[in-house]
Amino acid sequence: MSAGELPDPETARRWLEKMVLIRRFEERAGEQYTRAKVGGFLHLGIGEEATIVGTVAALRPDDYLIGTYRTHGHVLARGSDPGRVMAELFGRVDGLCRGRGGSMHMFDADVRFMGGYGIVGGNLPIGAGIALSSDYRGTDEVTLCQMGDGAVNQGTFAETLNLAALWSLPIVFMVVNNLYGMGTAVERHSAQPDMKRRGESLGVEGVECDGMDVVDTFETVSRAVETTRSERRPILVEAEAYRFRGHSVADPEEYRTSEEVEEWRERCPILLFGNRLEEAGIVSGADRERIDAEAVAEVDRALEFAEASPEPEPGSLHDDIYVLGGQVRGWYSDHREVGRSTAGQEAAG
Amino acid sequence: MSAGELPDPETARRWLEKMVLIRRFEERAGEQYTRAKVGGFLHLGIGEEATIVGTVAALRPDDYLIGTYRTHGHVLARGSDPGRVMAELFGRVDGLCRGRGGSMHMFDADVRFMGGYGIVGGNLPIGAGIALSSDYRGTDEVTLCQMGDGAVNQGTFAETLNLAALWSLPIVFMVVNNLYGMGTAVERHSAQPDMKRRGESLGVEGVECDGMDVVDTFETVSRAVETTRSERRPILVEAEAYRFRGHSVADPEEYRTSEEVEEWRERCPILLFGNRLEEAGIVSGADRERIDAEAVAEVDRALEFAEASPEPEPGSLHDDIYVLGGQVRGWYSDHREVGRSTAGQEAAG
Amino acid sequence: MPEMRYREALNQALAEEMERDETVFLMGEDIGVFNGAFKVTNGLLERFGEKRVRDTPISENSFTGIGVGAAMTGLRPVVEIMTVNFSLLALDQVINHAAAIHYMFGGQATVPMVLRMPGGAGNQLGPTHSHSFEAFFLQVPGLLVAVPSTPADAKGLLKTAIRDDNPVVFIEHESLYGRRGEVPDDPDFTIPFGVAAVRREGSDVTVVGVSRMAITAGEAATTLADEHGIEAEVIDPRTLRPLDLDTILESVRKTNRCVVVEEGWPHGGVGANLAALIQEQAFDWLDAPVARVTGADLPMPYARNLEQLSFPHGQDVIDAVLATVGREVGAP
Amino acid sequence: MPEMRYREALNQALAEEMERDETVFLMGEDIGVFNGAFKVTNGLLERFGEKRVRDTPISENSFTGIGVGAAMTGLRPVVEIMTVNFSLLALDQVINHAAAIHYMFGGQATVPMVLRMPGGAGNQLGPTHSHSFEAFFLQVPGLLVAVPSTPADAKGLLKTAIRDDNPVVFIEHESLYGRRGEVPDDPDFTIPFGVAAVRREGSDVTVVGVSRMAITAGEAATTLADEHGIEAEVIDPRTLRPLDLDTILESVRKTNRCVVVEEGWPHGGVGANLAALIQEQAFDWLDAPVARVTGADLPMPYARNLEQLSFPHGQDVIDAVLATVGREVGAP
Ligand SMILES: Cc1ncc(C[n+]2csc(CCOP(=O)(O)OP(=O)(O)O)c2C)c(N)n1
Ligand SMILES: Cc1ncc(C[n+]2csc(CCOP(=O)(O)OP(=O)(O)O)c2C)c(N)n1
Ligand SMILES: [Mg+2]
Ligand SMILES: [Mg+2]
Repeated sequence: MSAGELPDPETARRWLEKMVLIRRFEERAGEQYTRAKVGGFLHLGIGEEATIVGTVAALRPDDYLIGTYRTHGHVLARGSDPGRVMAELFGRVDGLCRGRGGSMHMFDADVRFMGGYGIVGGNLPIGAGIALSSDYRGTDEVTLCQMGDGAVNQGTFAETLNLAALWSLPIVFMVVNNLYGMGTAVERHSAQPDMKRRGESLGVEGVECDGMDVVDTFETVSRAVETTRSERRPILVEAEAYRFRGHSVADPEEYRTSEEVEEWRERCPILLFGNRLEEAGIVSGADRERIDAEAVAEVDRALEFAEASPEPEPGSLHDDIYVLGGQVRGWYSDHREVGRSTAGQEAAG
Repeated sequence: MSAGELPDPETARRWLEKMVLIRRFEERAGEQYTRAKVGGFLHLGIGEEATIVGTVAALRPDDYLIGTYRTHGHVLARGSDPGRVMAELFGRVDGLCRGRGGSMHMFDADVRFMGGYGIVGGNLPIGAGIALSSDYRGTDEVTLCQMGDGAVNQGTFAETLNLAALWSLPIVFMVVNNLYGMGTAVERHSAQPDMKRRGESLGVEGVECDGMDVVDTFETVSRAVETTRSERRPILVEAEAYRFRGHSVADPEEYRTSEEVEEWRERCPILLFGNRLEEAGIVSGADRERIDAEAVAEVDRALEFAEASPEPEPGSLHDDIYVLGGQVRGWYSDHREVGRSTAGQEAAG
Repeated sequence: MPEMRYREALNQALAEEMERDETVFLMGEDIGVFNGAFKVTNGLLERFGEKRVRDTPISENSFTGIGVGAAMTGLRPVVEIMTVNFSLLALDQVINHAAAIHYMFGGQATVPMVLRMPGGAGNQLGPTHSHSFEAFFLQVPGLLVAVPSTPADAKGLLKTAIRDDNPVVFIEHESLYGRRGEVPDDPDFTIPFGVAAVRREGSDVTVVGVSRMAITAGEAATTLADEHGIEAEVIDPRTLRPLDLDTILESVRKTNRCVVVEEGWPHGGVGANLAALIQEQAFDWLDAPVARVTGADLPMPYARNLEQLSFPHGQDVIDAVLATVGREVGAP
Repeated sequence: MPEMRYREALNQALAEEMERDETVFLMGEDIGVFNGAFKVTNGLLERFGEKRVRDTPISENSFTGIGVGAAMTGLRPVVEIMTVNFSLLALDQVINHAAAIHYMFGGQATVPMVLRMPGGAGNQLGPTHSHSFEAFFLQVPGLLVAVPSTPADAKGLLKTAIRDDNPVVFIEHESLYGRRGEVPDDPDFTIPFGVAAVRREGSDVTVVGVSRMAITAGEAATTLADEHGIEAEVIDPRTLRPLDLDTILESVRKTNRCVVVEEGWPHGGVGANLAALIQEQAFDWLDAPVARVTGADLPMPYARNLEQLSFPHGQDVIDAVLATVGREVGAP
């Protein structure tokens, strides 16, 4: 498949399906948030589906993916069960993290999704550490570390890129540049706003892709991943993108105009890719409706699953603060003698 | 004066005198350290005198200078009394900081030396804050923020350069690249070892000078300072330099060869500049000896002053932890009822 | 007296001090164009302009340090860290720099900076976003630490903090922003540091509540009086450095029993510090150990039911008071 | 049993565990070519090579985080932060990440990482370089905290730390590196966490000493016995999380008096935590308040005489014990 060309029809259809699933999932999550079924902060990936699906398609199953607080889509694209993702948003025991992490802290070891992280910039060194481990263990696994444009100004960005380059770590840093870090436009947070050049000072090559185009994203990330894999050097990929919704649900969006949002909505990655597939005769209008209906149905099932899942047992509150081993004893947890019962866990030995 | 040319004879002589003073001061400080008169860690500027004197000569009296834990030379060049600097090393009450800071934490408000800081990278944001204040107050003061090559890998480096560029702060970042951060060679700590390019990703122009040549350093830093002053943008200056002694006194120096040290010693900034002045007929051999003798005498006086200065009063231990104001009361300090007396200070009001 | 929300009281304090003193300026993430993550700085960019209300990149350690440098050279920065959770990134500038500079440089420099940040749990923000770090900051000599629990205190303490010549860590509570209360509009209204507020008088037990827990303690005290006939004296220390230990000790010498309520982790927490101080200085007046009601000893879980179990509620305070008051003197 | 220095015992522990387990590797500033700022890693680069002994740039937060990521995926990193003073730069990775990950991700990941770092005062390193942060770390659920005071403990606890599946903050003391002691050379020698060492038995007063202060307390106890006829029981907790509170309580129930000696700041310190716990759990056995001997409440000054005044010495412990033992029961 040459530059900009569509992949085989089956793959193309799968990408479309994944993007639609993410869109419908996120819409439903937002709706459940306004109904107070989902708590905390909720950051949706609506508008950024191509950056997610294109990227995940470029990874092997044994590659690692690590992201931010905006990663429902990533974990879904990676293959996690939508029901378990929704259950996590609901804070239920069948959630990916048993309800402990919530929207901002997804994790699914089974699909090598190594976590969503709530601290901007916090996932970068962890991603590099995972890449170090792959290298140390003599594998050819690659880590893809996703972040937003706002994260490049956190000290860990420069520190980690330098370390990754210095140690030849197999890691791709992916900056999803959606033009804003919360309400702050890129030119207002970065003196040099060309994100793909942010690794230059550290000798890290940067490349760019159209994050509204799943094909371009896939191709660019694939090249980056394979170069990293074979040449053992980190690469920075900037994906130009846009979030159609607010930073989190309940953002008054005073920092951008509705015209700007509308313009970008016209570049909707699902719409454009769907049109293209239809033009190429890969899907029909009816197919597209069916794909959408199936996504809605899958999200319905996810919602049902989440709603049916019980809350975590109060008695489980103190589980897994520590890995207990025979070699340790003493207190590990709450010592209070008064107030509500919070008897701590005790080591076996 | 055109590129590489000597300044007027009086200025040239003063530069030589300052460099010799710093050299002799540092040698004496090292000697006093081995006699246990000076404690803590002692980082000497021997070999780096041109980076210090050339830089300070480029600043106006109302410009600010801020540095690291290796700044005896800087504060001397800026005009602090050598006796008070030595007294600080001795931990005496007449020390610049009344013996509280020691070698790593010099400060002299009178000459706008805004501090030596023990935390690598810690002085960068503070320098930018000082520059912000100059700008905010509507002055044309410039801040020069000095650091080592090792500091560029601290997160604050990229963070602060970005902020300085974004906010058009009048600050010059000066990296004294002496090829090692402690025992780690530049190529072993920086994936992209060309220090002057470390601001590229952030849109900060970088320039370079020969830090073994006081004239080149002066010219380069002067240009940078004046550009920063008039154009309101930060500039990065890299000065290639070398420390002739260990990282701190008592460094076995296993990370470099004695041949390398010898080669660099041949580029001694004092020797070369002295030769040049002699060749230019600005100083004679006898002048050079006199300059040296005067420096030694001045250091002798500094030492006498330091030795004569009393230790800080034990009763002053709790002074100046806080600025006391009428608006606050309550404890500020040690509450212990037992043990040695450490009665805390109490607010007046 | 006008009534307003806690966030409005803070906004008013900022505006009044900026009006009063040209050297006061604000820095922080999304405080300007976005009007603040919690809207505390609402309208201030428009009113005071870009010079004095500065949106920053996400670079906590460095913009905090920029505050330190600006404060050393004549300005009075009020730096907002979006939430206490991110202050971990800035602790080097806070502890090794802001707190040390006045002392370390022999008194030559001062750091009149305020570091504002909200903390606390209860909004299902999960393990990285629900911290209470009062107990970190109170350890550090050189810092002052304020923990306002009412709109009036929020305003009065913030104005004092801005006028103070020391670095002040000013910890707000995310769950209090929407709370209303009467707030003096006199621009000279300030509340001194180091003066605790006795929220309710009582003779049976002293309950010290920190930040939001002062409210929780007050509510519990009402129930204790109504349902158990126990009169609790509720004290809000308002600042943890300086600490008005005298007022607390005086109360304990009267009630002989004490319960400390805080939201943070139990070990080495605010309550541990108070318990240690109280038993040291009022040992013979204590008829029961100083009890502590604290947040649970774990990374705060997201699930609503688990989170609710993990920070103190009124019933926990009531239980602790009953256990403390019910304890027989001399019985193990 | 061979005698060796504390630093050599640590070196031996590292070498043995690296020999034993391929997944153990080291990272830190100047630990390789420079052989370690305090020579703890002396010779290990030569012996184990660049893959397993990695010199890092000066990027504390990030190389700590790299340790976290490596630990989550099968390795056992031992990360050295050159001194505790610089750990302030890495606290986000330690607290928001290392400590939280196992819990936050529902048990799916573990972080078997050791974060080694020396602390303490006494070498005139001044305000930014003399911290004792035990009291910060012990607050944090998810972390384990070890504070060895002898060469044997240094070795045995470090081996346990490396084998443990939790993140361990391992705090060494700069002034102990040169101290000698007997150290078992059995490669299976380990010391379990959560087991305090009773260094000296005694019936008059319990003295708990943390890190180097266990040594200071032991010396003071000898003088107390020789010159004052007072028999102090000296306890070194060895780990602060888990804490062997049982051993301490048992001793206090015997002696009825307790003094805690630590080097850090007084407010919210290790001693505050212990005092709070002891008065809570052994209230009726206490004949005097739990006393604390701590570092002074200030940024550590450089001048030798001032510095010596600012951290505890034997005489301070003796004075505190005499005051505690001399206190009449029931007297204010
Ligand atoms: C260290 C830290 N500082 C601040 C925040 C609050 N915050 C959450 S998301 C965000 C903006 C991040 O923007 P960007 O990196 O562009 O990602 P996007 O949200 O656009 O996907 C901020 C400031 C945080 N979570 N962590
Ligand atoms: C944050 C921090 N980490 C580590 C250290 C220990 N340390 C002191 S100096 C130094 C090397 C700095 O090298 P460089 O910046 O090149 O300056 P130079 O000493 O060569 O002048 C290190 C690692 C420190 N002081 N601060
Ligand atoms: Mg963004
Ligand atoms: Mg260097």
